[in-house]
Amino acid sequence: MSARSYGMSIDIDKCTGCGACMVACAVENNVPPAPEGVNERKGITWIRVFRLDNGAEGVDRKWAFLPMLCQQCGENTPCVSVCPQQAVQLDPATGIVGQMPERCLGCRYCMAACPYHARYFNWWDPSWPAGMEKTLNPAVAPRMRGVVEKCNFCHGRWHAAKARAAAQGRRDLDPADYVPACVEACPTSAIRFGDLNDLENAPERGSFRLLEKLGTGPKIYYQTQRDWVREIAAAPGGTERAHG
Amino acid sequence: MFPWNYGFHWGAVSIVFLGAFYCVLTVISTTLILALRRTYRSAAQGRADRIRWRSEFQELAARDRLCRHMLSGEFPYRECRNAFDCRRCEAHARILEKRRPAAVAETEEEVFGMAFPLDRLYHRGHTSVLPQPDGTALVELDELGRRLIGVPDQIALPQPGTRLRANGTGWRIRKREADIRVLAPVDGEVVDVSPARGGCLLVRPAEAAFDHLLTKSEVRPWLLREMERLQLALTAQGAPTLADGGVPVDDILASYPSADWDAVCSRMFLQP
Amino acid sequence: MSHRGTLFFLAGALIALGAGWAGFPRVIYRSRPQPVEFSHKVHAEKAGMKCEDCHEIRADGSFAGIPRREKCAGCHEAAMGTTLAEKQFIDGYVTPQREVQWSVYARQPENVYFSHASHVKLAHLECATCHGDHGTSDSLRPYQEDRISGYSRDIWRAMKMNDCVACHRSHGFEKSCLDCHK
Amino acid sequence: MKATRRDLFKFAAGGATGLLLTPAPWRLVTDAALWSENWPGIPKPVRGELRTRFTHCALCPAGCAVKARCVGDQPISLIGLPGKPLCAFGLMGHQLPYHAGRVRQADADAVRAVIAKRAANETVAVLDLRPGRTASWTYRRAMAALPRGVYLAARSSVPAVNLDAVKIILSLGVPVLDGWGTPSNVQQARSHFRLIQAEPAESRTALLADQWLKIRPGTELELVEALATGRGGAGTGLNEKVIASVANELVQAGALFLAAEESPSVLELNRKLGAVGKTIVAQREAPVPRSWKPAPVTPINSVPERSIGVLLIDESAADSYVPWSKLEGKLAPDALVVTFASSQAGYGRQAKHLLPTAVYPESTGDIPPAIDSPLATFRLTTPLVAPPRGVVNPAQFIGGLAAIDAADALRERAGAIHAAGRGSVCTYADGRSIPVEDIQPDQFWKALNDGACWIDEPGGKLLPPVLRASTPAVVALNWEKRAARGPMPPLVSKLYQESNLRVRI
Amino acid sequence: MLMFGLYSAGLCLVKGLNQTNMDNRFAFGLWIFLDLTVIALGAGAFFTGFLLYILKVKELGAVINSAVVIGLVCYSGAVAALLVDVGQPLRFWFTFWYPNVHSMLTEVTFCITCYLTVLLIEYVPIVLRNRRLRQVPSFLIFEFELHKLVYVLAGVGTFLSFFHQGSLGGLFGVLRGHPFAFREGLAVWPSTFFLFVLSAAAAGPSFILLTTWLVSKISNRQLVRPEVLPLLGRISGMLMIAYVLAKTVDTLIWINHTSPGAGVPAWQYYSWKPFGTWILFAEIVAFGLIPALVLLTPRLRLRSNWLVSAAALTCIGIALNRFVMTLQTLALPTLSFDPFLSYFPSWQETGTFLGVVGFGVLVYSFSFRYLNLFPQERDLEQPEAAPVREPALAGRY
Repeated sequence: MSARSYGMSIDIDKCTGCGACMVACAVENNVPPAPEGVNERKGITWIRVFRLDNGAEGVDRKWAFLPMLCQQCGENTPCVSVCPQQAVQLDPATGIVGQMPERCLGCRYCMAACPYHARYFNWWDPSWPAGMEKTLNPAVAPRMRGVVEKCNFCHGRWHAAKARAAAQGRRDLDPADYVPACVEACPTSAIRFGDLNDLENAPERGSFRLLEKLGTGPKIYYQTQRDWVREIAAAPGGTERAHG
Repeated sequence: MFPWNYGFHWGAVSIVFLGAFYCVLTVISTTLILALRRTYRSAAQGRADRIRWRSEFQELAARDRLCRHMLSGEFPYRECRNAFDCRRCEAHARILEKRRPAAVAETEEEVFGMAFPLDRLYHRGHTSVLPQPDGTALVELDELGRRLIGVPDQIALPQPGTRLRANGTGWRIRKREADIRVLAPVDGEVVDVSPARGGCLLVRPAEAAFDHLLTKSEVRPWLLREMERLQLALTAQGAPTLADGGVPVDDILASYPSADWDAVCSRMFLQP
Repeated sequence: MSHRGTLFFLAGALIALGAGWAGFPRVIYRSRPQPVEFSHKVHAEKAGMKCEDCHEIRADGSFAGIPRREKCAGCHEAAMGTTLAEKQFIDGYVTPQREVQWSVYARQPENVYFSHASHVKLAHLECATCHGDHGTSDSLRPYQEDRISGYSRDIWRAMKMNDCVACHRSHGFEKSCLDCHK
Repeated sequence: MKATRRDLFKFAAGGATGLLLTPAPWRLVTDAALWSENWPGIPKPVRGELRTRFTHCALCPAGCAVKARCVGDQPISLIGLPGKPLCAFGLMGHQLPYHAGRVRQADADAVRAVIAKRAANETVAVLDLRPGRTASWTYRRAMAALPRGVYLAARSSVPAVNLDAVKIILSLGVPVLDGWGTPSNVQQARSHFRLIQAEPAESRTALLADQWLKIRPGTELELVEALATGRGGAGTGLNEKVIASVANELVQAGALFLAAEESPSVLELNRKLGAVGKTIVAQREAPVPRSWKPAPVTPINSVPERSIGVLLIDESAADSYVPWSKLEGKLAPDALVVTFASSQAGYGRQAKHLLPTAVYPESTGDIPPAIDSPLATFRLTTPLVAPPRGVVNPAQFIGGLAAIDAADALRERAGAIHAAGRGSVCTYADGRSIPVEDIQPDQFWKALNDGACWIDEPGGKLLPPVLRASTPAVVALNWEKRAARGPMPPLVSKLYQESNLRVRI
Repeated sequence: MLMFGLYSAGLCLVKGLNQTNMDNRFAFGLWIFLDLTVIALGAGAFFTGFLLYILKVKELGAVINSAVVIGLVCYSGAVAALLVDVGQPLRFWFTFWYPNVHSMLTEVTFCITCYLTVLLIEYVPIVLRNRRLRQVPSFLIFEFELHKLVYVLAGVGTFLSFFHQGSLGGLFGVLRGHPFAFREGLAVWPSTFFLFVLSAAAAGPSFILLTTWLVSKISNRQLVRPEVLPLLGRISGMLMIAYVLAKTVDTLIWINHTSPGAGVPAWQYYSWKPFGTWILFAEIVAFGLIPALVLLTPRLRLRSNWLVSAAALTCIGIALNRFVMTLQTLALPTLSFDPFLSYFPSWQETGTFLGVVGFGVLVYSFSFRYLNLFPQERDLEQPEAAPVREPALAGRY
């Protein structure tokens, strides 16, 4: 099986910020609903849609929505090297940055290292309303309190796809079998997913990545036709307009 | 941590890192083991007493470590380097040669009304040694020592036959909170003991050389010095100073009920 | 005096050793019998069945695991043999339509992903490679689970992560944690 | 020999050393770490065979087709069909039954007895918050059968919007892009209509609209007047030029004009703009058995004050609601209000009795055609999960009051549809679409239950809707507004709490 | 205080870290910041040991015991806080069992653990010097023998400290994701590695100086010879000046090269109130250069209030530097659309740390009461009493 490098290309202009991806992700990956008193700073959303605006006031205020998930950095991945006990790993076969909750010590060094804030810590014990644990996805193990978790491109689905392939005696999986939940759920198909080595998935011209200059080689590509969006999204280091 | 642990990679970094780690561990553990082995050895050779005296001597305040020849004015300032064991002190030997025999052979010093017969030798830990004709020596507290302790609550004397070591423990005296180890003035074997006068031992000395002990003309300046120390110790305890020129009462302790006697005695009997 | 001391030392050491090696395993494992007497041997030999006849791999590659009641009832709707065990099984489960609460010896921790499909269909492993002679055992030994971690003792026997890793290493299939963890 | 303290020390030391040479301490350390993997309270997901089942989402009238991934019989995730996505709310639908605030128990029989007693000589009214269902028909039949039964529909008429014909939409606070129509339809149509959103709040639709008229709260109707007459509108806070240009634009494009609340002037304006009959058309309903004798739809306004003795409110599936203030006046002094709902959040606050109902995806029923579908449709929502014991089926309950057995109403209606022989049924499992006349009634019924949708054939002239100007202000609920009144799946915390993507209304 | 600390720590352990005000952005909070500070201040132990036993600076014998105790207190406290800080304390040993040798944190963990052991061993002789314990001959001898080997431990300690103090700096220097903290450096170590070593070495003596001064004020006893403290001051000052220079160079490189290289002009970091450029100034000049100069000026050094305040400034400066490295780094946004956040510790966090401090004070004061932390003290008792006059009657000749 040749080494793959899974990635996404996200069309910011298509995103309506409906949140379907966030929900689908939480459902797929057994992310528990927030207990009382959780805010956006302690919440767990493997994919999170950010609101950008062009800074203008009133009716000529323009908005854009930018889905943000683990960027699966391919080159000197910040979170991998810092983990003291090899709980984070860049899978050479898939290019997916994996997080191992059962190995994680919960030191949160990786979160400090991640420039995209795409890693989330289980501040609470995971808890579902009575009965709801029946709806959990058996392909993903629920995490325990005190560990870090993050997007891994719906690895449960990757397993399933491989198992299906294996059942048919194939080693390499059928791309149609492996689609992350957010991609599947996006109503406007703003998110495209695939092996970046394949031509049809190769990022289009004019697409950009976040904080490219850090040299972490993220594998999530963004497109937009709107200049102000590109301007903001591409610029590093919170600009004044990001207040609030 | 070990090559057989999951996730271990033979890499330069791993080898260097873990190598360093194990080196450190080895060094630390060897140090400990070494210390332990030496301890065991020393203990087996019964060097406890000597070591105790050595380390305790270091613990003494510099002021209490002065050389006897400084006391007797032969040096402006000199700290003893041999833990009060002049037998190995070449400076001491030299001086003895230089020294003129004392003009008048006094028979008894009297300091502050305390009798210090000069027919005997004095140890800085306030014991006196009176050589007997039969070659044994009578070891007992000197006047000041006795007065310090007064009537002891309890005396623990060594069994006859016990080997004493100079500056090692001679016998123990309990008085109120004070638990005093009286330093043995000479090496030797205990022949006979008696609890009288704060305890006295009859000792057959290992060697007849007593020149680490204070004699004759050294006694007075030493005692003056000791009185100073006593006074200092007492004032340190916030006790009223000795009445100037006053003669120490028989039981000094009794007259200073407030004083932390453990501290005073340990100071006077050369225990830190 | 000194060897008196050593005597005590040795005594302590011996008692501790005994407790640690002999007593501890008894304490740490909670043992419970399987609900139904079942003999793989009988099914394999008398009925001439193969493992996959009951433990099948579904079309989507997932593994069915221990067959459910219906499957057993397929043959044992009425008693086929004369054994007490079968009778009890039929009266206790088939007729009242109760599911059997088996305890799975080889149940891996929740965070482990194991695909029978890829091991059996692609790597062509024999069941015995991991499950040993379980398939030919005549009776079900009691299920032992660790009181603290709640994991089956058999994992520690032959299905530890190190065992998986050893094999994967030798075949060069050691890619990443997420290959086998979920 | 007697043991001294020293010996005890030796003994302990020996014990410690010995213990270190046994597996015990190491095993305990390991186990402690393993224990932290399955900490008490970390649930173990149920394993089992993965199956796929189809149904329709009953959360809003869009009634999107749902493909449910189930372990055994338990749905673990919902997803739309290719090209027919679900909204965020729909994706969480399968968690709705586990909402914390859900009411599960009530003594239905006692309530039934009380109602039956009073029904004899008092006015019984049913308020239907989702008209056009088979259940609605049951209510109407029941009310017709009762001596003094009144059927109140939340919305006097259900106009349909023909999005294909729309060139420009001016919406007064209608969440056009956010839970109003069928997501997929709106999505496709979006490319060819221009959206002007007049709304005080910075809603999602406002953000995504082509033009956003940020009007002052409560000045919607003033804006309507201004647009209709070309005068005034200063109160809205917009300047004349903007209003003029918008009005002009509307006139030119023959725009569709939507409002969150029905009101005469809105209809008037729509007529004036020529939207009525072109883009706003009458909602077509699927055929119903001839044998069904429905009571008329009574506009709430025309109900005499203090006349209703028993008011039954079906909140089990609500698309819109009538403000309580509008209802209060109609109730007799000692009126008995019974609401069918799954939580206290809605009319439960005012009602005397609350009869718990099944929630999607437990409930059985059909979904009226979506607001953006001019064609008649018939779609069942079949339960994916068994409803808890003790829940009441409103249709059967109310039917029962008039001795009408509504258990088979859906089946009967399906029969009627099949008998009419029009249209076709498209099944989701294989994505095929078969004309109705080509299949047998029970095949048809089975197909509908396995996840299929009957769609009337196009053709036929689009009739202008029957619009009564005398309806009270009825607030349309999109799923976001519903959050305020009904249960929401626990996971909405992702959208509202754990990110600031959305803000609660 | 200790009770309260234990209580809040217990809360954090039982209920989980939701008790704290840390969040996904502020993955590190008060604890890490203070741990870093405390460890930096505890560096006195290793550095004094190094000077005394390796470089044979005899005068420091006066404070070595106290230094060791301080070191012990600081490190054990820090480790305790860390154990509360991690999400899964039960898995602490994973770091040793499955170490990722590329992570600075691994290095820190290993070194600190080893060093803590070393400190403990160094602490043993000090304990055994207690008069009661000394009555047991084997203790006495062990202490004596161990003390003869202590220079080995001092050496090891120096080695370990050098690395973990450095790695603590490296911890942030390697954060490629945070251009504010990211630094290039030699081989695997970013420049912050060496800066931290230097600064810790500089702060250590200052802190010992402070504590010694404080203790002698509180117990109003003279503990060490008057020349010892200025000596400590001088050492601290020299290191400090070196540190300030290095820091300045490093900052310049970072502003002009590293940070722009990562696509962020350095001014941006300081455009967020309250973290203006003043913080840079404070770090380098106010709490760096100035105390260094004071400590290096013999005349000022000899004035105890100057000396002490300069030492205090130094310690504050180091604390400030640690604060900047931990909290400011995390507070600054990296993406254009994420906000600048601020963080205030919850009472549980504060409580836990107060507990640690309480523990420290307790251990130190106990050691001070029962052990001989300042060997010179005996020699420095109050003025000699007037020499005793011998009574006239005694003077016969």
